[in-house]
Amino acid sequence: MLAIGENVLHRAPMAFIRELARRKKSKLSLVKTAGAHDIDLLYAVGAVKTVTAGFVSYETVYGLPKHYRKAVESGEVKTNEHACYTVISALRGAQANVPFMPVQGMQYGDLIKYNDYFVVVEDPFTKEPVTLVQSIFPDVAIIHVQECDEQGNAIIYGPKFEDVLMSRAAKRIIITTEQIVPRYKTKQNNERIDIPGFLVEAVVHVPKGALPTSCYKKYELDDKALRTFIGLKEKAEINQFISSYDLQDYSGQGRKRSW
Amino acid sequence: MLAIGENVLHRAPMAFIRELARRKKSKLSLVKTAGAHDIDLLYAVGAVKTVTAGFVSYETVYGLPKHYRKAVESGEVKTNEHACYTVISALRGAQANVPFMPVQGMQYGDLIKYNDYFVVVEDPFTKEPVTLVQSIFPDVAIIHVQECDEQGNAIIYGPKFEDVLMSRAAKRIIITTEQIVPRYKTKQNNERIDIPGFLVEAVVHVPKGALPTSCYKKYELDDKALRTFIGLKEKAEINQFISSYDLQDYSGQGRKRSW
Amino acid sequence: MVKSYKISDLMTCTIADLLMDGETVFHGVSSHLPMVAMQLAKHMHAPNLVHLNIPGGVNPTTIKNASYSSAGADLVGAAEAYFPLEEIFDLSMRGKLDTAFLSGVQFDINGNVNASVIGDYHKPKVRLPGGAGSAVLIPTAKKVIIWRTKHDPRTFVNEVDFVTTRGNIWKIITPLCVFVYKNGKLHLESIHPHTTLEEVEKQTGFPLLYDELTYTNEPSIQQLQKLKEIDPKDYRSLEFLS
Amino acid sequence: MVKSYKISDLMTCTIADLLMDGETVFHGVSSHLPMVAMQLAKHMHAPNLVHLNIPGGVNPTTIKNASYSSAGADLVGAAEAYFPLEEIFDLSMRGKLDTAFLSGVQFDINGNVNASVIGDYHKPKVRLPGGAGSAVLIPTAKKVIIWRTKHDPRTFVNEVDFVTTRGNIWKIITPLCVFVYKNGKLHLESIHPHTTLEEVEKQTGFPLLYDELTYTNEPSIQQLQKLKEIDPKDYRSLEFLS
Repeated sequence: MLAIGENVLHRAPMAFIRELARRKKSKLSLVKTAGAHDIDLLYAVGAVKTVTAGFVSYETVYGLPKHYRKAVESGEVKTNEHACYTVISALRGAQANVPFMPVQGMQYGDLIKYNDYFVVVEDPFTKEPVTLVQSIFPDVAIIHVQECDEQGNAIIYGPKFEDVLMSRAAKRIIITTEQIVPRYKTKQNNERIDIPGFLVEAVVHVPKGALPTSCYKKYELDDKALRTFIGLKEKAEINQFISSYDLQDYSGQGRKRSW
Repeated sequence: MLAIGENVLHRAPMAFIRELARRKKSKLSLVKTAGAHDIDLLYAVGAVKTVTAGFVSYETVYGLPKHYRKAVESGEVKTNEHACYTVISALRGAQANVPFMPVQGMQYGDLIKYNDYFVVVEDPFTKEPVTLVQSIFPDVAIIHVQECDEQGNAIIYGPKFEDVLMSRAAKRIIITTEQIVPRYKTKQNNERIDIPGFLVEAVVHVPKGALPTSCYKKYELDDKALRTFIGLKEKAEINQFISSYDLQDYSGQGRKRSW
Repeated sequence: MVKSYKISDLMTCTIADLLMDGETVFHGVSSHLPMVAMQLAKHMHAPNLVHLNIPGGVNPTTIKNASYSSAGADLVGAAEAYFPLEEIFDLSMRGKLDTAFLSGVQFDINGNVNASVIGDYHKPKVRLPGGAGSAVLIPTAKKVIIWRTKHDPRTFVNEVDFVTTRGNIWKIITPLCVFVYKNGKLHLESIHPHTTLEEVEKQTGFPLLYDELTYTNEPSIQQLQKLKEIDPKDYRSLEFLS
Repeated sequence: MVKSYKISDLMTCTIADLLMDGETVFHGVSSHLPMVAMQLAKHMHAPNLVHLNIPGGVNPTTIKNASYSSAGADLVGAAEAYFPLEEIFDLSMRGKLDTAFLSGVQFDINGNVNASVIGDYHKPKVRLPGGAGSAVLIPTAKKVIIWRTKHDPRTFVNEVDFVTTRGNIWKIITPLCVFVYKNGKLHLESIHPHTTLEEVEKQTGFPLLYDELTYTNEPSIQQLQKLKEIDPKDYRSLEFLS
């Protein structure tokens, strides 16, 4: 199971996502609170088995994620519908390595009736009913950041979304980064480090790795590319769209940590 | 129930603690992961009914908290023994407003047999036994910080210990601060703000408010004062020790937020 | 004097008037209209309103850079403090979120909200984006305001296809009217000046309940002027354009 | 050549030798001796050891300012990154904490640890400081090293007064010997060069189990030199002085 950092149109780890497509990965299980282009692209190339999310859509001006919807509506793949918060709770459960987390609010709707990862039990302390959400244990979290040193000490500027939590919930963490910075620089900002290097398995240098989504302090969303993708229908067109990023996605110096 | 920020010998909100003693508060319920002088002083003046903590002691060179031990051993007051982590879990429960949190590891010892805030149930997903700790809902959290603006936007330098969590778990939050800084300064560091002002009920300006414990970037621990306190036995001596801080504890400009 | 305003202006001002000074108020993604309404309230009668959003910017001083997203980093850059989504959910769970803006695709008279599917849950005819926060925020926020830029019988239905969540709605603002939820039912509270009761009836899939019927207040000159200032590029109309 | 060293030096070096390169290792409050041992290991054979501590300083470059506390802000100031106590506990729960240093006040041959009370639990004769992390870290860390600067029959008892936690101890280092926990029992692994089996027997409240008995390695010259450099003020002896 792959946890994908970032939110809807912002700082999605697209270079990594495209690489999954290039390598023809299939039957992926994805988890994300709120996704858009990342999930839509993986559905477009048929790489996904299930997605666990609270929200899958572009924002207003870009409309709905067609590839995702088509796949779900055809019954090809399964969507595990959550509230965004129950994804967060389930990841918090993984962070603390417990099998479930209690969560408020779900008892008013029917998501708990239709999905077996929710269950209502009696609180042993108060005897009141309480909803539990089963913990979600991602195998890998992929997170794109602005700055990271060679040890994997990563700093996210601007909104962190659920990335820090994902880096604690997943068994393995892969960082893609706009910039590899020297260790003395991350050390100067040691209290600002969001993901300490000892948690990180691999650091990959991928400038512009979030395009066509935005990356705070680096670049804005690429409106044209996004609209192009949304208009595509054929597999060949989609593969060509991905290929158009080949040079850019391989332009960094890939670096691997060895332990 | 009062949650006290900070850890053992560092950045304890001592001016506030002394004020509780001056106002002859009694029957307080305290919660803290690891406490020392703060808890010992409140026990010394007979202000405490129960303490919920994982650890209560000075560190090596200052020995054991005599007043606390005497009170507990006399049976006057109750100590709710936790692992530090189960206090954290119980506060996380309050943060999410759920009645309990599952926690690993406790099943190997007898704390769960002797304390009714732990219970073992069957995980409805896996049918394995799982330990739950009952959530702890503090009425007030008192946290001493280095910098805060008049709106309550607070920045902690150096270790934050469990302070941020406490500020999310408690119903009301009181900040004491070394320095009141202008809003443009906190805004410049907006991503570094640990406690946003809208969560805060009152901000009190108390320079040196953590003494005799340490406050990072401001002052070191006051070894002499701490040793003096530890040597005290009589109530009158203890009251005199507290009085010796009167001027200092009232030297800031008290500021209250009105909403 | 003739005031000229769009439906989005009216909806924005109506929503702004519902917000009180000092409240903590949250909006999510694809939420430009309520975001503008929050800023408007803050600049008019509610200077101490606390504006919360997904990226975590507390009280951003401007929303002018939020051109295509109401969840972007620009809201953090211009903010007083950082308080991200995870924490906002927790805040709501603790009963400390005063007002949440949410949406949905189908609503029925009983206050049921569907943001999940059209058709069968496990084999949907249409897979909707998902309720995002709705399933936990609608029940736990103190007040919930639903805005929806479509008002037709496919949106306000006799019975929702799926109950993503239910109840605890305060108001629903549409291009035609304001509903209020009370005693377990949606009631028509006011209809917008440009429409008629018949039009609302025609566009609503359930029978309209109402006690006393009024017209929704028109935006004031001051509100319209302030809107031009805080939202010069008219983000509040984005949903009507796309 | 005669090597001159204190018991605290021996304990520190013995502990340092147990630590492996690349491991994540945690110490808590009142833990100067293992803190120095971790730094020693890092400077000798384990440069990639990850030093974790309560205030959250990952791999502090120096511990020379930790004069009265092993949980102070100085460890963050000199650190590579910030990873505080809450997160360290979570890490251990996830099975990713390689080695944890913990202590206790009573231990018995069955690996039971008491850090809670002497006497009855609810009406104790002596209220101990509490186990802090022990009750959750001893069961969940991959390896647990207990150090204790007292070795007497009140510490190593026939049966603990209360079981704060039990099992999953790897080694116990005392001023007299090293115990190893295997097959559910504490076994004597080595005795320190300055003592005798009889002395250890006399000071231990339970019968000693051992297969083959060796002397603990003496600190090497290199270790003792490095100790002077990284811990010039001899914090490793603090527990022996107070």
